Amino acid sequence: MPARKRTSLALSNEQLLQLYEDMSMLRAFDEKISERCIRGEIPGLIHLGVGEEAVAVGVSAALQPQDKMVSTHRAHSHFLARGADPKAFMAELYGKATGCCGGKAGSMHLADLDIGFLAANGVVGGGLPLAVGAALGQRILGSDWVTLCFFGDGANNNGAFHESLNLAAVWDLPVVFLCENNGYGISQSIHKQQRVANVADRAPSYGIPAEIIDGNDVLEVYETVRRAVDKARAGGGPTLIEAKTYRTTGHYVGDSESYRSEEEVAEWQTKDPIVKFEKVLRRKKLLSKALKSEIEERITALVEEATDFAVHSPALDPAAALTHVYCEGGV
Amino acid sequence: MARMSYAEALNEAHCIAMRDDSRVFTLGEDIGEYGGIYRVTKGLQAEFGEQRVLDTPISEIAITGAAVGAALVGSRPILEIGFVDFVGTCWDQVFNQAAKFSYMTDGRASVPLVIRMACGAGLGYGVHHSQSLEAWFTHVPGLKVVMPATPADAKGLMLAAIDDPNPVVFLEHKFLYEVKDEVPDGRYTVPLGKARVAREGGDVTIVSWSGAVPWALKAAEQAAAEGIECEVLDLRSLVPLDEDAIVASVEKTGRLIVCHEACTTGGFGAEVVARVVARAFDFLDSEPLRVAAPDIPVPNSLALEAVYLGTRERLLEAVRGIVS
Amino acid sequence: MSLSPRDLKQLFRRLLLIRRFEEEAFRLAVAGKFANYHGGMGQEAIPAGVCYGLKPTDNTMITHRGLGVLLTRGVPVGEIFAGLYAKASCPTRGRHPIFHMAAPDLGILAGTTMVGSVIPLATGAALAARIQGTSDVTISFFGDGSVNRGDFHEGINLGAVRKLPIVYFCENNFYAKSMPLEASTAGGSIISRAQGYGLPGEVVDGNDVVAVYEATQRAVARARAGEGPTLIECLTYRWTPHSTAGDREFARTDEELEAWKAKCPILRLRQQLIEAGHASAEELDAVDVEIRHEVAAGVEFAEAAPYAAPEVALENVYL
Amino acid sequence: MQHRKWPWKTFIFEVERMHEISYQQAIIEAMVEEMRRDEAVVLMGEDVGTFGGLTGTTVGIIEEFGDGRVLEMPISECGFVGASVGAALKGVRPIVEMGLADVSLVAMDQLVNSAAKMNYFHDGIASVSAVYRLWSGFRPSGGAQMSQSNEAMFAHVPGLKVVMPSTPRDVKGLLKAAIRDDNPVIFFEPKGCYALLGEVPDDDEVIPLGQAEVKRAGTDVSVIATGIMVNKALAVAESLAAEGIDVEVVDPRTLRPLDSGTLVASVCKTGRAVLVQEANLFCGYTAEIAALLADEAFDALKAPIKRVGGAETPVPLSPRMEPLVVPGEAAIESAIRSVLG
Repeated sequence: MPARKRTSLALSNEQLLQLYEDMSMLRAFDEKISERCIRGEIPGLIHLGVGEEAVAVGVSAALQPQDKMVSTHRAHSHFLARGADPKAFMAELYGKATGCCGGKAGSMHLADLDIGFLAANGVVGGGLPLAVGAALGQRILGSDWVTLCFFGDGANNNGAFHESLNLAAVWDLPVVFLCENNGYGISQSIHKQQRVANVADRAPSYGIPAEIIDGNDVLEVYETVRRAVDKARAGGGPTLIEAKTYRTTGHYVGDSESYRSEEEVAEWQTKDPIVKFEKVLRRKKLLSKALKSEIEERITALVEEATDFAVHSPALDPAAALTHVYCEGGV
Repeated sequence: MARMSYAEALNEAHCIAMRDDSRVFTLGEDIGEYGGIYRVTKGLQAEFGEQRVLDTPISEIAITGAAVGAALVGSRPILEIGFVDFVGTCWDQVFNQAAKFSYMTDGRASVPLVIRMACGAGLGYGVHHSQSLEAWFTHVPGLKVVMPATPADAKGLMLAAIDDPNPVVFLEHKFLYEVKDEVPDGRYTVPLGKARVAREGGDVTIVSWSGAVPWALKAAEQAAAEGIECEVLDLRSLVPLDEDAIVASVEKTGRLIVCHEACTTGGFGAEVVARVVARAFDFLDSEPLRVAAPDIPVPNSLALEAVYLGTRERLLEAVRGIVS
Repeated sequence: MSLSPRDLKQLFRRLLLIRRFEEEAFRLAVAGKFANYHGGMGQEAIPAGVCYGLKPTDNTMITHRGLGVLLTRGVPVGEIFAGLYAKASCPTRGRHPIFHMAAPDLGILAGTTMVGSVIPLATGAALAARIQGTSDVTISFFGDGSVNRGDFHEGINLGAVRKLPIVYFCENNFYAKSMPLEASTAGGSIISRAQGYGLPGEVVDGNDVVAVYEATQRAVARARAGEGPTLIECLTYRWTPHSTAGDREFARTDEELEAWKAKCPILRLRQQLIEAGHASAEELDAVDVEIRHEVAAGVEFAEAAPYAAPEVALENVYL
Repeated sequence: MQHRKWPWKTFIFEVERMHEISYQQAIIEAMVEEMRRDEAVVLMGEDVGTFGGLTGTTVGIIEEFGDGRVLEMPISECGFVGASVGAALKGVRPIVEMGLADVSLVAMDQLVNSAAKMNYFHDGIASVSAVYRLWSGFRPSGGAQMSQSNEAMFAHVPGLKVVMPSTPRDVKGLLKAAIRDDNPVIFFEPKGCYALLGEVPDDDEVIPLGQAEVKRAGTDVSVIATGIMVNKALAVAESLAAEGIDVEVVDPRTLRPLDSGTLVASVCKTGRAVLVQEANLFCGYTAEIAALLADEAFDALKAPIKRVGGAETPVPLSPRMEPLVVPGEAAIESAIRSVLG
């Protein structure tokens, strides 16, 4: 599902339905991954994005093929929404040679330069400077991509956040900082980590325009990001967008979630981005029951196919572990 | 050939690389009109403009990460971090980000980046401007580490480092910046991973690099007067390490001294000794010695700093000792 | 809180002590007597104004340009010169730069050279006061060069979220070595960053020692009352180059320097004292003569002081 | 802590009352006991409150000591490591839970240029009495940024002490010593050791820093191993004993300051040395031990010193790659056989 070229701001009916399908696909993958992780088939520390699908899909819809994306440790949705091959993605989680990174990277280090997905990251805030660099690279190489940088609310108290926004602003670089504010850094709520209520409150410190949006409304995400990306491409410099959203599952698969109440989780489940958008499409008479089940079948097949591909991919040759520590070439 | 200083040779390497390839650019604190702390980037901004010679704010995390990100998307940055002592501030970007992209993407991505830092003591700059921390970088798979001792090597190795698709840590000793010597004209490269025999000799092998090479040559001269012929090896690059050259020399002399400026414990000298003992054990006539700084922070006053730099004087004693 | 004539004369004496010290230190550095000197000439009102009225138990943490704070908090001028000469008879015994010195009894905390790294350290001292239940306040000094460092962001955010008893004091002299403020600091204003941490912020004329004193007292009172940190930005200008290690002056213009010299904090206070009739010109000149002797004696002390024995370098790496 | 019930009177000899707990529980016990003993001791870190810390090692501590002494920090390592140093200068004795050893490198400057050098700056007047606990080393599918063991870098820094205990008893005794030490201590807790069970004395046993321990006496070859590798070395030693090969296993426990005397004595006795670490070999900590032994035990050496360690690669995710990247018992065994010639 390669990223499509978007011209006008308004979306056609066909594109609206695609948003719905993309979100449903992300949800289905995360649920499958959670199940296989608990069964011990998928190794390692896995961070799911259940409940935050509208941000990934809305953002990807606003980008163009040549644009770049930098992600965090919660990268699955960003990676798939950006157009990564689901089979290579699942094979990577399974640690197979057919994975997009040869089975070496895994959930927190996904990367696919062909679709401009530069890096996920194991270090909180580690990606912010990389995104500034990608935007700097655009200027040095005289090309026209914009860089979209995801980060979580947990990163906005980190030195990398401060230095990156300052540098992007003082150099007027084409980068859009997209904060997925799900209210928690593992167990600490945002109010225990900083005294200002919103991440966006910090944008004036760097002279960067900021917007706070409903991260669970895929259209609002799309339109806001689209405007910021177009402005950056036209040389208008960086923008900070804070998308209020919520992860309805734990910080990682197996998280006790002792830090929050069921009521809070239940309340956010009523604002589920997929259910919300389904109502919008129904009102527009775009999503009949038949079409919905057709989409669900398509998605289930896609997930099963990708999972089977991963499960049945040949076992990895351990010797691959010793390869590509360095690139060939050079003197 | 032209006679120029180590700093001027590095400056020339920058000019050649930036003229030849528009993807090459440089960034760092005070490197524009100011020309960098040691004038290595003098005049570059005038020739290549502010868009390719970028003065940055004091934010090592952001500028190092930005250099890595820019390299990821195909440009070829040369980052100046004033002193190696500051690398702690952006260590995550070097250790966890720059060094691992090639591996983590199974060779699909590369980070062609040169990170330049000044190292070494001797100018009374004190605790936070005089350290030698190469042993940190050499322990990180994915990084290459280069430490030239002469102007000619500085130019050749810089051009090779810029061409290299991997992140290269390029450490320049402060004391060497003003050293003048003959430097070939035009573009040439010195291969990474090839040591240089700075002086032939059959009795003792002295392995050294960067600021310690002049000490080794001086000690060898003094020893020669006493009939002891030392072979001085200048490693030039620590990673990749020219292990064969070291072993070949030890097989000839049977005695090994490793001399470096950094603190002894945990210094790069330990790795050199460990490899020689593993590969050339039977050739060793006596225990391999490490002559390096005591394990202390670098004191500020020149009088006390001389204790940290006492390696110079102790090297000759070590040569006499190992021969007897 | 307001300053009596006696206070103003005391402040004048302290400003003059720092100025004459800075002049002498700069001259000696240029003459090659010691390796490198980051002059604070022209910024005297900040150390004098901030530290006047602090309790000895309050902490200060300075950077490479803050020797004035050491002087005004009671470190003998002879010892500071001995420190610059890296001699034995000073708290650092020549082992590390004098601005790293520590004097717990005077509330002077040893800092670090890393621009901006001092801010988390100072925040830690304030955290200790909160843990130990004391009413001590900490003053964290730093320059405009450090406001873009990660440590600035993380340190101040930590102080803010825990409402620690600390005052963050930015000496904005508009240049970080060769980088003018607008070329490095997005948003073009340091004080506007206070709101990003939910803190009150105040811009003060860094050359008006009375204004600096009053702003500090307000912030210290707020901190002592448990209302948390304040960010104060002092606008000032250094009259000497970034350091005496051959830093070429090109970014700063002579006109700009002359304009700031006209706002000299010492001349300003001198006029105030004379016009208000608190002191005569002769009386103030006499103070100047006294101060010059004190500084000259300090230099002599340092010149005569012995260098530390080499073994001193090996001591106290560990306790 | 339940006491063992002895069937008969114990006045015959003083029995060391022991209880069996895990390495992780030993860490919790050490911290709780020290916080009870000394008011100045506080616990700082991310999620160390009710959440119980990244690894569950601070469960229950905030409930006993309150949020005045258990301080939850935002995700800003430079910020709170710097703050821990500043607080230590004023007499606070912080235990800082850094979480992953890989991520602690974000605060490298504060650790190396502030914490390590404050004693030197203060010339004995004030000190940084802080312990930085790092969860280090390999864990299945940890991946490249969560499985590293970076003790070598810290062991190169004058002013820092570096400790890597391998058993429940050692980790408790050494953590108590580290908390009471007036110097900054980087305290490595290998992930592989967390689940190890072992006997730990009930009383207040403090194991001094800088003391190695011979975990298994032997005469044919000295195996010097650190952290989780001590366990693997002991397993190999047992299996080789059946072939009549008598392996001595020495655990340095403290990497800086290193108890070189015990190591040299062992190698002088056996004449053969195998050095084992978890991290990748090049410039790893065992290089320092090898250079030291080559210098001080040269005449006793009957064979080259052999080193065993991780591969020169970042740690890959896939479990299938582990055998090639993570040093195992097979590698130790072949190294022992090679030095025995």
